[in-house]
Amino acid sequence: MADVQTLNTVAVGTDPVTDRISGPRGAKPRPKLSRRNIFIYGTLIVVAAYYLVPLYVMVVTSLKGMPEIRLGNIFAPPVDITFEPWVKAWATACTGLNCDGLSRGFWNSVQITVPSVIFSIAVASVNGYALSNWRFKGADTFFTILIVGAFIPYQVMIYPIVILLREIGLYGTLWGLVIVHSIFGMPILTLLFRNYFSSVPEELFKAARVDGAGFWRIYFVIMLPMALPIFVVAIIIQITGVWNDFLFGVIYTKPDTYPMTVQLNNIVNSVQGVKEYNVNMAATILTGLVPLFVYFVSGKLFVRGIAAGAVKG
Amino acid sequence: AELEVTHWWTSGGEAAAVAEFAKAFEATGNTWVDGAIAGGGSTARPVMVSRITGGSPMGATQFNTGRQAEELVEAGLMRDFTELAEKENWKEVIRPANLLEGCTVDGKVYCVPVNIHSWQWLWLSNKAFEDAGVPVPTNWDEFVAAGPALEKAGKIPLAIGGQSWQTTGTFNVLIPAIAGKDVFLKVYQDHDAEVAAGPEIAKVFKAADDARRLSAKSNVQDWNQATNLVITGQAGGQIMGDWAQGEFQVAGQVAGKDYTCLPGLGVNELISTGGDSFYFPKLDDADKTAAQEVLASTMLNPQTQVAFNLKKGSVPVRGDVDVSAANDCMKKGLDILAKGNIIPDTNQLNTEDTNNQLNDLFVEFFKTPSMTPEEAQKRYADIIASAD
Amino acid sequence: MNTSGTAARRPSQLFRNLNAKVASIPMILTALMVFLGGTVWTIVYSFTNSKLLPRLKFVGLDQYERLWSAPRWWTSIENLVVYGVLSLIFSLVIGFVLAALLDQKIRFEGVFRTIFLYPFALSFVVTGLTWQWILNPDFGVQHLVRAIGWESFTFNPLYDQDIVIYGILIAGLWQGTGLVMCLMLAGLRGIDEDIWKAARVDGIPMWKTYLFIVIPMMRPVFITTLVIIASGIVRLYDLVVAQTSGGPGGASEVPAKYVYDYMFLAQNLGQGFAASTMMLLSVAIIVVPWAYLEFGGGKRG
Amino acid sequence: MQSVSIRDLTLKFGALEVLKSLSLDIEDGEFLVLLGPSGCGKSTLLNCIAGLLDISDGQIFIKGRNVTWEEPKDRGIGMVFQSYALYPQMTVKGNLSFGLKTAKVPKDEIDRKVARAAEVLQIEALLDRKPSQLSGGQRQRVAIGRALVRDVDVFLFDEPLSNLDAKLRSELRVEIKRLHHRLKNTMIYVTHDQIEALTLADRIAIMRNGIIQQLASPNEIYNRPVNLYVAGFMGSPGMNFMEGTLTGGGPDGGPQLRFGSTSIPLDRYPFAADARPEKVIFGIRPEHVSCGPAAADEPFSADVEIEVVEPMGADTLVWAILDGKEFRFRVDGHSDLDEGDHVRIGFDPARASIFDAGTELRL
Amino acid sequence: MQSVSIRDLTLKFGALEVLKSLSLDIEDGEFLVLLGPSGCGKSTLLNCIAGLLDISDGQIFIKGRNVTWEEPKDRGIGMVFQSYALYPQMTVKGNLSFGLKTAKVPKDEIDRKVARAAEVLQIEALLDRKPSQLSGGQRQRVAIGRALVRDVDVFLFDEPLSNLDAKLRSELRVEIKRLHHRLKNTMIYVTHDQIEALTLADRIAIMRNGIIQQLASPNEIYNRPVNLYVAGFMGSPGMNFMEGTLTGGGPDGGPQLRFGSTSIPLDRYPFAADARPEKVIFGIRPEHVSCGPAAADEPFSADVEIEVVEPMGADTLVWAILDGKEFRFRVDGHSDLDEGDHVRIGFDPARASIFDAGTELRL
Ligand SMILES: Nc1ncnc2c1ncn2[C@@H]1O[C@H](COP(=O)(O)OP(=O)(O)OP(=O)(O)O)[C@@H](O)[C@H]1O
Ligand SMILES: Nc1ncnc2c1ncn2[C@@H]1O[C@H](COP(=O)(O)OP(=O)(O)OP(=O)(O)O)[C@@H](O)[C@H]1O
Ligand SMILES: [Mg+2]
Ligand SMILES: [Mg+2]
Repeated sequence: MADVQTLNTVAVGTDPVTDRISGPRGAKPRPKLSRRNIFIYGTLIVVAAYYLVPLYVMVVTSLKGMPEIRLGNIFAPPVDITFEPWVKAWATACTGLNCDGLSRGFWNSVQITVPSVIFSIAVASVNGYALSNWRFKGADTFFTILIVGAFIPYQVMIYPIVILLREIGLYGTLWGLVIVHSIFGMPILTLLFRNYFSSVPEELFKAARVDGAGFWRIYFVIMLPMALPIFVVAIIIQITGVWNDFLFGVIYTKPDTYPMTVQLNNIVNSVQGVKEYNVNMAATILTGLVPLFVYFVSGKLFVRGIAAGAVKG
Repeated sequence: AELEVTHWWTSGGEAAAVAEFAKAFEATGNTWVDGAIAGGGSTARPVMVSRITGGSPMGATQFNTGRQAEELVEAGLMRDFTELAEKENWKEVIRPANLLEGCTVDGKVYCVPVNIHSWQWLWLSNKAFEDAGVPVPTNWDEFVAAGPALEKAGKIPLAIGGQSWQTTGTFNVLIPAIAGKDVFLKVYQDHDAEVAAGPEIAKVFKAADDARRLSAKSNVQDWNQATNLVITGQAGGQIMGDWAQGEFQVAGQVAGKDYTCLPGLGVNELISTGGDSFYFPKLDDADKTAAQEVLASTMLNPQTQVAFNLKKGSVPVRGDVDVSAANDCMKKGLDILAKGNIIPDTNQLNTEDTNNQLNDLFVEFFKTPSMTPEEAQKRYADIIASAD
Repeated sequence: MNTSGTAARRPSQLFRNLNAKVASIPMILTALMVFLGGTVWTIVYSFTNSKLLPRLKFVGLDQYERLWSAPRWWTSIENLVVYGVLSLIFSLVIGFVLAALLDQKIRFEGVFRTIFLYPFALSFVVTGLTWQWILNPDFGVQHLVRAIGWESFTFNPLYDQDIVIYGILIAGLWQGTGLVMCLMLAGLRGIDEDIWKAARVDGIPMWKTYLFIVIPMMRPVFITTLVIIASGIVRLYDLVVAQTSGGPGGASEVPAKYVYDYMFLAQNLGQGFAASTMMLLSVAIIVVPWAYLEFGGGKRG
Repeated sequence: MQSVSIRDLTLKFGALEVLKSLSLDIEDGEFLVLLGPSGCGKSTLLNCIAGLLDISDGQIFIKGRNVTWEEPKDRGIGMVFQSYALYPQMTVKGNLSFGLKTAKVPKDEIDRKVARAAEVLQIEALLDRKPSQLSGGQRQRVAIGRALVRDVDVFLFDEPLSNLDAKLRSELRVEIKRLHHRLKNTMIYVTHDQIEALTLADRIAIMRNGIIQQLASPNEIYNRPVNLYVAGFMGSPGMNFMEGTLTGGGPDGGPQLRFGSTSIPLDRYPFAADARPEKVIFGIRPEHVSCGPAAADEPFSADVEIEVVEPMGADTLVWAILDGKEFRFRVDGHSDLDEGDHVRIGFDPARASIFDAGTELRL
Repeated sequence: MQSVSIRDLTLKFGALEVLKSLSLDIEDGEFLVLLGPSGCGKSTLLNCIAGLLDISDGQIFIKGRNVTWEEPKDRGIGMVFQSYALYPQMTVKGNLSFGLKTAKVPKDEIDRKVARAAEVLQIEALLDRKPSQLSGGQRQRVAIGRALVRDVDVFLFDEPLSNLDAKLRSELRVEIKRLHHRLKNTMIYVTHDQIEALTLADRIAIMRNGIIQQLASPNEIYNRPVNLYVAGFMGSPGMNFMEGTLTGGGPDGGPQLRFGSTSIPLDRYPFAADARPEKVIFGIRPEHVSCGPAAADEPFSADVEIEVVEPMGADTLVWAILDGKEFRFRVDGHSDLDEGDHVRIGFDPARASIFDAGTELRL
């Protein structure tokens, strides 16, 4: 730091810079508590607090006993922490005559979610691929209908779909439900994939065609491996949707295949009885754990994936 | 055979009651597959209807006693139980008679009523009146008069949950209590719009106006939260069906000492005979068809009836059973029933469409202080006029 | 010319790219049979007096007359407009601001992102209840503030007809902005670094750069987000039911709930179909021309 | 025999007619370069030949076979794209063998072909790398290799070098030329870089707005452009153009060009057309202009003022003013000319090109 | 006076030291070109000068003022980016005036400045268009204009022409040069295109791995590169290199270079360093090689076999084999050489460069 003069190697110094030694040097000091940082972190923390309040209330409530809840202070931390409600929500809460809590629905939910997510994403990704790379006459019209379909309230479609499934003989089967989820996931997912595949350089697709690959081979060997990030995005959206679905789950299944949300609904919505809020809260958090887990493990890919897909939309 | 039974009884007491059915049914060598769906009829009914129309019906399903399943019956999707009814002589044993009438279409019996619930109860918190320094009222008028005192003591005079069916229920309880049984039947059975627009109903709307004023401060949603206000003495009273009793019991309260119940609001001691019935969709499987018959018969079996209704807190549909285990308030009800002071439930008289329109109207009326009783009555009369 | 004689005829267009067409069958079927078919079916039955079951007993425009004379329908529409406009604006604004903040190369980005996103994973049934509690004057925020000593503090959106829709909005935003934030963040990451540098050299303040340069550049992201938010708004149902059941006094009714209630609670399918037809019609009026411009017209990507 | 033959090809995107009834015959083993400005339809034409675009009208023949409606894979073509279009998730080997695997070629034959292509392109050491681990030049060679392994009759190159920097470009240019010598396949090569066009082509097709302006050898195109457009397009820096009038009688009686106060004798100019319009445009390339003492010996010479001097290493480009108009010429790299200097320049009009100002065609 | 002065600049990205204690003084009004391969740190240096990157150590002075910690907008610089970085949704006019508006410059002054910049850059007719409606060259001019309107002391250009095609590039190159003549601002210009560097620069700084290898005039750099790297980097096609041994006594007693069976007399070579290592690398540029009859007159001449001939319009590049090694040289555009021919070539070793094979420095 001391001997700066020697660095004046390129000999041009007719006009010595006056504050050469004394002036600022090196990285500009950035105080940790700059106005900018206070603003950014302040805002983020305040907003994060707003986002966390309901979670706090839910967790705190789920750890209280009912008498404590009756006291009515939802923000107070639990005096006697009890895990009873969690155990009950998971294992012993009753739904009608079946007193095994959410645990029973858990596997059903997994069994419903896995094929529904796989199938709906498979269909939507092929759609997106066909729409962006193999545009045929009328494809845009179908896609427009699909996008409008994204706006139809689910309830309106219940009867037509009941009729449809009845006619093709899939009503009440797991495949029926998988089809329903695929239908309702199709608009948004197709949009997502279409935009993603459109951002893949067209040359790649052309090169594969010249190389002799057909529709499916290009899809499986070329496109699919490149679209992994967007698949993660789709999986997140679809798992959240399917896992939390109640309406279709209850209408298109039977009691022994009810998903977890039906159990959750039953625990939470017992109208003519005493509400066990602590159990409700525990049940909700338990039900949300699977999607939350998926968010955690794929957080990074989520942002990257959408970036790839949406930027060129 | 295995028989799937769908219903919306999911709370503790209800589930215990259903368990009685299941137990009795399984004793006959069949299997009860429980298909409970919580969230009340509004959540459960679309599921049931979808499944029945979708061709994947359950073995048996609950509906409220009344007209909810009418069209399913007309569409030929429900099983006809006339033969069994005649064999087991349901006409005689089921009482009051209008219960079975609700199950009868074109002279054929399509369902099994299993219990009687009545709406016409005013539940009062003794502690609240004590705190306010006024005696516990014995009828609606006294209750209205005590309102200001309760308010002064920082209480909510009348607790009504925010959900629409509770306000409609409250109003429908006021009709027979204020205007009497005949007017009630004229309006809801005959859909007489003139009466609905007439002075008798105007009185009811006046009372409803009072109720609206008294309940202005209640800010809970669920009915049991409202009941909880009464239990804890934060509210003076609540108009609610006999199922509210379960809440008082769970809270360890004693009728007469901690709380008071006034059937028919203490004015006209009438109770309605609503309740639940079971319908049996047509099935292909012969075993299951046979099992349906067994289940229907089991549900009406005297022992099952008692066991079920004691747990459920409702009244058995058979007169020939022993109900000595019932509590005070239920006994009051049984007395009234025995006297024949009964009215049909609105579910039996109105279509769900009409009920729903009424819900919309009353919920608006109760939460909109600027809406005059006259205005509301006019819309009320319109709904009655268009009802079928 | 040795080749000119053998002119080939254009083969049938139907069988070109056959695989693509075959693969699109699920989409075509869904579009035609479910969305289009279902819509037509709904419209047809909206002219009947179907009650519990769909029946072809035509009653002309009766259902529509009743619909438009129902005060509840009007309230529903008003609420949807208020909620829709505010939710759209706030979702986009909050989502964008959060994304912009997270994009400042901050620490713990992953933690904040997860916090903002987690509500998306929870079902409405109980989050509605939780918000109902938090906004309940007797044991929620109002209670808390009063307990601290501000006795006159009033904040009870769910129990005041005039502002109940804002109470729902608060919870709706809580639930939905996380996803918007994620989409926006992704969009921001796609902006050319040089644009930022150019703006800095030009001496343009950060907020101006966002407002006049970055946001207009993020049009495609905004469109994707818009479709997702808007479809959520039109379908708004669960949240209202969970929080207020449409109360107090029907002040928070929304069209989707009207449809549901009439179809399943009132067992008046015709009325429900009429209501949903109106909803679809208004959506179609807005979406179809836009979708055609956006996705049709032959431009790729 | 013609290797590729295009008859009356028309291609429309919606209402936009990109290729307008275009016909073109390419000999077997020929190296044809398509040259033209951005957006003139070069890629479109290549895509049509490859079968990647559905044509609106016309016929395409490859090796005498009508392939107008055949799938790309059945046409016997290999294509190399501007952006390489390597499959990012596959290794170099995977990229090379993908097409063969698709065609169900036996495994040992695939290995043999890949090995041979890798040897030709000197990428043996890279076979197990992913494209992201390669430099631009290496990627380009892999992209060429992908076409190479498939034993095709016709190679299509779509601006294969335009993403590379100058040094790499000149290296790969030579490699492609060597490849052509060895394989003797037909090659159609799109570029908008003239150096590439001039160095590689047997014949060049200059395109503009979907129409071929001139199809001829590089030398012909460079020295005898058929119209003003081709003349202006070829050469960098471009030809000097001067608008003037054509007069019959000069001091020595021959034809002359007059512009401003200058007149250029055209006795030595080999007029190709019979027409003698009055308004013409005279063009002379910068490298055909000499300067200093040598200029005086030329049939035409004049004094100019130097405006800008651009040393370009090997030689220097000088921007000067001739009779009020900009005039460029090239001199040796060691020139000591400076801005503001006045020098004498001269050229031989026989090396010039003259165009009708109206029709823009060469005279 | 120095316009920009950089002292000891170090910049690290995490552990990666991209610029290594770099010092540089740029005169007022000078046109300095930074030249170097991809990834050598050119853009990074420019960003440091602009204040867009926080430096790790060192100081930066502009017009004698220490601006090390100042904001970009206060440094009196204008910057033009490789990707233009135009604001896509604003018109050209909006792009030009946005910065001024933000600085609250009065409206009529904005109009004046925009009009002047538009005139200088000849984009008056485009003022109301959006960037997407412009061609590459027009966009580039707008990007320059955006820096121009701000009346800055120093212009920074980051590869402004590398996205353009050759024709446009050469045109814009001249335009930038003219601009410099007119404005006389200091300009720092990054590129990896040598033609650009040679034609534009007053001085060139050749960078490699964050270190400046040579800072000198284009002529000096081209003809007297300080080390092997600079020699190899400059020139396209590159210098011919031959590794050989340096011997003291030839037939005529002077120093000689031997490689293979060839020996080159070095009497005329102006040795700059005193060292005489044994192993050296001899370099000669293709354009300094003559061919045919002229070759015989050169101090050194030899016979070569021609491998490839690349006509490049104005001249032709020949790839030949000299003593088993590849050897390139340039001949006239009208050359009639053909592949397989044997010709005599020759050059003057005075024009060559010789490097120590160990230190790679020029001798
Ligand atoms: N899919 C398309 N839809 C509509 N127009 C298109 C499409 N593809 C290309 N064009 C238009 O066709 C014309 C020719 O495009 P083409 O890609 O063949 O140009 P090019 O000569 O290859 O140019 P470049 O040198 O820039 O690659 C352009 O005007 C372009 O805008
Ligand atoms: N933000 C960054 N983080 C880490 N490393 C970086 C970052 N930006 C640049 N680098 C690295 O610094 C080095 C110099 O990059 P720079 O962009 O200055 O190169 P350049 O000389 O401009 O190259 P080019 O000619 O390709 O533009 C490269 O190795 C690059 O990978
Ligand atoms: Mg192209
Ligand atoms: Mg760079």
